[in-house]
Amino acid sequence: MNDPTRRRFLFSTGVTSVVLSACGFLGATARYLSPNVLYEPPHRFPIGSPEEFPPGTATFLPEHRLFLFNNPAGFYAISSVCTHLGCNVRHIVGEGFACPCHGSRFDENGQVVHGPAPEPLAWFGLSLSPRRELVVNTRQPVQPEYRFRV
Amino acid sequence: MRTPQRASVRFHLAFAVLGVTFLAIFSWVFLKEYLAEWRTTQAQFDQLQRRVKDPHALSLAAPLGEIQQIWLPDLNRVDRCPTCHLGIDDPAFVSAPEPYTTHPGAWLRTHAPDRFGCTSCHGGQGEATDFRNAAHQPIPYWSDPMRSPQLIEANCGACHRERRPRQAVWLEKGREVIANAGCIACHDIPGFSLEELRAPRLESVGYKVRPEWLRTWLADPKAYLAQARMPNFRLEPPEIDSLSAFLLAQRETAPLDSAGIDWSKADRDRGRTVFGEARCVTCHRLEGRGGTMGPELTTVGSKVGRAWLFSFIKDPTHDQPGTLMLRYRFTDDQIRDLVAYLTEDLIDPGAPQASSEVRYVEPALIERGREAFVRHGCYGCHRFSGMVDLGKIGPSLLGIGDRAIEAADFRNAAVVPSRPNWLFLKLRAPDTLADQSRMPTFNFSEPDAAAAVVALLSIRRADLPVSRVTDQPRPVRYEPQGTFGALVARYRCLSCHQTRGWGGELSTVPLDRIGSQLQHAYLVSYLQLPSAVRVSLEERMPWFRMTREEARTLADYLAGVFVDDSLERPVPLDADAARRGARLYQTLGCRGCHSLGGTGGYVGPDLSDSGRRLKPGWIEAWLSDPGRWKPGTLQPNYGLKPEEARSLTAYLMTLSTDRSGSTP
Amino acid sequence: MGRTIFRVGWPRTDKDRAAAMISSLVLHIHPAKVQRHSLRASYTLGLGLTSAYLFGVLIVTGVVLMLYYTPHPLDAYRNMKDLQFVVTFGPVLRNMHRWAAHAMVVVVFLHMCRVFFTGAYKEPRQFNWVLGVGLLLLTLGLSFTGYLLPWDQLAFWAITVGSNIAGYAPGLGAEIKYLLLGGNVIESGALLRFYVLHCVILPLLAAMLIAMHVYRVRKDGLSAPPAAEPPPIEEMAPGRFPPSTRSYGLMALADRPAQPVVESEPDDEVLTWPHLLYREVLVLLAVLIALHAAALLFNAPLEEIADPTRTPNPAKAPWYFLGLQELVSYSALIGGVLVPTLLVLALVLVPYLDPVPRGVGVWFAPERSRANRIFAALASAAVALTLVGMFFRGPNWAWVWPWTP
Amino acid sequence: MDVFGRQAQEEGLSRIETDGKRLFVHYCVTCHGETGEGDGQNASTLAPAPPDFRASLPVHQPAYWKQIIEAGSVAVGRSPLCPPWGRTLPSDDITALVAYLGVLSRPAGQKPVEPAAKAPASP
Repeated sequence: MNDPTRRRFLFSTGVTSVVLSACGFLGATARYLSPNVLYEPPHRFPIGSPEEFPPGTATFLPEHRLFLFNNPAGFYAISSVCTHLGCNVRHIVGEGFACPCHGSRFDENGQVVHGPAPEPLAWFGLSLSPRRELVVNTRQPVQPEYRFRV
Repeated sequence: MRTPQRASVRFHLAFAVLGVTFLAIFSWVFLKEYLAEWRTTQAQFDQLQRRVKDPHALSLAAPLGEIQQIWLPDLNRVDRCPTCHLGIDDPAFVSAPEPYTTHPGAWLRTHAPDRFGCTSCHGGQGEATDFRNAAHQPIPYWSDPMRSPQLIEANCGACHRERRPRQAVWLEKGREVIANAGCIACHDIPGFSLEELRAPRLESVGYKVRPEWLRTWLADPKAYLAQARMPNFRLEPPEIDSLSAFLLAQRETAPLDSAGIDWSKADRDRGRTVFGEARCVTCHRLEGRGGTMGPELTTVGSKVGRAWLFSFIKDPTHDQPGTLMLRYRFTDDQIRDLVAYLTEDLIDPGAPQASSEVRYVEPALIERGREAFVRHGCYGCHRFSGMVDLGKIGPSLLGIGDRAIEAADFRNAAVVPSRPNWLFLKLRAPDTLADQSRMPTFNFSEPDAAAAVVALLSIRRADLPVSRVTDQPRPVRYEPQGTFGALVARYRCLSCHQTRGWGGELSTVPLDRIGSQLQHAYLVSYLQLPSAVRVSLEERMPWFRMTREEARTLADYLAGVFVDDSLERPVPLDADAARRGARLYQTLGCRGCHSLGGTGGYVGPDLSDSGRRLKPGWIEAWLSDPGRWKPGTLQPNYGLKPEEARSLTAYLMTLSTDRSGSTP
Repeated sequence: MGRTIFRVGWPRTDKDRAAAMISSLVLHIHPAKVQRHSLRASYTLGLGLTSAYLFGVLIVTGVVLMLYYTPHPLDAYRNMKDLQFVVTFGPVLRNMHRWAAHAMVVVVFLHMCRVFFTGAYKEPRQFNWVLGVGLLLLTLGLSFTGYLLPWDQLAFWAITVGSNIAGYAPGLGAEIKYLLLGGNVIESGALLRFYVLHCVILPLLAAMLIAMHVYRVRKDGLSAPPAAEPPPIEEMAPGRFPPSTRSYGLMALADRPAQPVVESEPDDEVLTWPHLLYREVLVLLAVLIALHAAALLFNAPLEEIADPTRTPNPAKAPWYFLGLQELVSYSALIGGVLVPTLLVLALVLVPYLDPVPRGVGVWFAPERSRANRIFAALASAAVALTLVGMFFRGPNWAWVWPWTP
Repeated sequence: MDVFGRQAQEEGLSRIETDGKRLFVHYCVTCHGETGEGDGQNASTLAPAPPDFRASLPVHQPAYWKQIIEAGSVAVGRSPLCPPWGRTLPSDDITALVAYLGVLSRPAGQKPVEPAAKAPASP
């Protein structure tokens, strides 16, 4: 191998390694930035025993940002987060939900009536823990027909 | 001459080598991350769960490949133990090896991991994600390693503050040891109060004890009495001299006058009879038998003076206002005989003889004695007028469970410098840890000291949120007033009986609803002359020799106030039902524990006289659910139907030792 | 592509190389040509460059570490545990930041020694030496303020000791300590102040000083042996900048396009591109490799959570202040105040007090052997005191042998 | 030397067996005796007398013991003298008692088996 070839080979080896390492560095940085554990409320959380929510009531749970309804057919939970820009909607008995920020209106089932909201309010799945507490799972979206019976 | 302006091959070579090295070392960073211990542990678990579970259950299983974390903001804990202990809550893994196995016992049912985490009970470093750093074994720089099985109850005690936590035997025993040893006299200890402390007042001790006894006692209380509660202060002879001089000079309240007593007429045998009839052994030990509420009397004659003892039995509160001792209604002659028996028969032949000559005691010696008294914190236990607000002599034990222990704290280098070891040695032999320890030697047995260590370790520095703590309300002091109150005070009912959670624990019968349990006439006669309902019990109610009026007063009050309305209901008592009840009595095997007319077991009370003793409403309620009225009772719940309970009640109400068959 | 980056395309001729140096903002911190002598590894040892790289590494790792850090006593320690146990690549980054910080203290100190022993601080570089002293102090300050952030026992007590040493400063010592801690005790206020100092104020100052330092190197030229020294200042006309012989204008090359530039030049000068740049890349790689190796092999210490009620025995300041702590242990006033103040003052004044103008660009020039001897004595005294504090002081600050357990 | 650890060893009983022992001492010894020989204080008054566990326990299975504890000795066709505890004690306590009976039925000196290791897999 003559001098220039050798030089080129060595140089490109070095450059390749450095470029690969740089790519690795970018990848590692991206991985580093994505957290592995979260210090935030879990997606499944108990909200209390069913007796705390008497039949025919709608309870707003501000710390979980959801409404819990108990009607004759069973329990159901509707998110209070407006699908437009994330404000908390208000519940108006008999009318549905109204968002104070940009005037979106939803019916009792969280379906959009009018306003800028692009999607209906989310419904969450419910279950009963071994300690007989209602458990909400925000990662379990359900249809508006959903009712949970204890 | 172009070459100098080009980099030479040497540089290209260096560049290539350095570049490749860098790539290699950078790959090592990745390798290290993706070969982390918890990842391989999870991979092995994945293999395991594929064998153990069916595909459906598998799809519901926890996702692998990520760190599992329990975050408990109120406890300031982050536990990542489930990252490796993956089967802990799943019974399918009961036979799996560590770390995948199921948690033994039913503990997780009451202590759900998502609410309590793991380190709350077990200790260890919850943040860690590998075996070593999780502090399964002690590691440097983590002061709270995982608790060994012997110590884990200490962590129960951090939340369970009640004196007798369920299912934590060592903790319960340890708390009892701490309470009984009177640690609270010198240390502030959360959960313990000075009211539990019992020690005689010493303002008039100069009248009470014999000088030669006092010296022996001060030198080593256990030498006089193995059960002595007072610890050994390791006093030097000069201190014993000055302390006894100081104590013997304490003569505030003179004993009641016994000058008119003709001691030559004293009859020790009659005294012994009085001693037996009054059931003194319920509280006082004699030759290894009897209760422990009062001091042992085996050699009391070598300890106290005759005049003082006469006065004390006549009126115990005369110089000991808070004593648990009751005031019998003895005649002076009875007391004389009793005192003669106690002081002449119950002596220690080996005790040093009384030195009769009266010696002059320098005031300076007495003053030095007072200083020693204060220096050793004697006032902590022996409440002493003029010595209030001196403070506790020892440090507060708040946070003792977190106290850092350095190797330098141990003089014996062979001992592992751990917190439990330090506490254990401190309790067993305080003088072996530090030169100048003022803590006295308690001579705790090794199991007692170990239990106390568990209880002490449960006292942590950072307090838990109220919602996490379980406790029992401290009983409120109950002091009845009026005639009834005076009688309760005189006969010290609450030294043994409890009501509203207040009172002694010697008696198994709480007074809360006694008026609804027992018939009035029976109460009156029982108070006047108590007869044993449970023959197997050594500790029986004493014979107070109270008058009929006193007994009536007490019974009236008990029947009127200490009642439970739910028990005051009529039970139909017809003969048919009684016959059915008699059959039930046989088929249920009641005779195994209760005796009737002299036959049967003696675990439970004798039922021969229940028709005159008990109220039917109570019998029925008791039989229906004994545990409700008395947790931990040996009477099992037979699950009787209401009709059966009524039949048995009817039958029991027919039982009477009085042949005439009269009912009140 | 190359043209858009270097304005002259990928440089293939010497002229292009020189033009690239001059027309690129980034590369402009270098002259187009440098003396061969200045490039010798045995002359500079690459120490200034290494400290600059370490500073860069510290900035990069420090910024990403900030994403997982809350400057509050309740959280800071747990953040460290998270970095140690759950953040992907967290341990490596934390270790690298730690070791780079320590290495920077060492390298900056060695750089100062090199500059002194080669007489490189002499005219016209006197002021750059002063900037360098400032950078040394800033390096110590950066390391010291970062020491508290993990909020463990090591950090807490090192800072306790360190800030109390600061309290001995004459006149305003107590006030300095009060301002530094934002109070009288090391608590959340102190942690926040150290955090802001460590992440904002001191790095900004350091970056500014480094810019000035490098700019002056660029303008004054790299130091060189006497043969290439500029004419004495007296010969220059008043009001004119001192002529720079190390820094080439493009005109110097462009004037003579017909002739090969090389042949007309002194033999001891080479083009910055590739000779200097290539060496700089190699040093960078070496520094990175060393840091990664250190970070992979040795974990940054993390002790128990800070506990103000429990003092470790002995409580030691960060290692680079142990010499100072050793002095303070003899006398608070002389050791803690007088000696360090005089030392810093002497360091600042060195270039202005130096009576011998010669001896530049050569290691241990014989004509300045006395100055070298004095400096060597002081530097080794500082090192020796630090080593004593590190290894020969046990519980109760008693003398121990490092090999006895 | 671990002075504390040395003292706190509790007769080599597992946690559940310790619980069982506590319950046995509280509820059972008056008739069955400390070692289960049937020599408790109250035993002399019983006819038929309580059995000697050393002989009777090894013959039967834990499920049988559990049945007797829960429903009384009548449940297996014997005298009614051993009462039913099923409504008094929670099932965890009865499990613990059964575990302690396992200790009593072991020949003396045999090492206790950890519960995790002896329980069969239940897929």
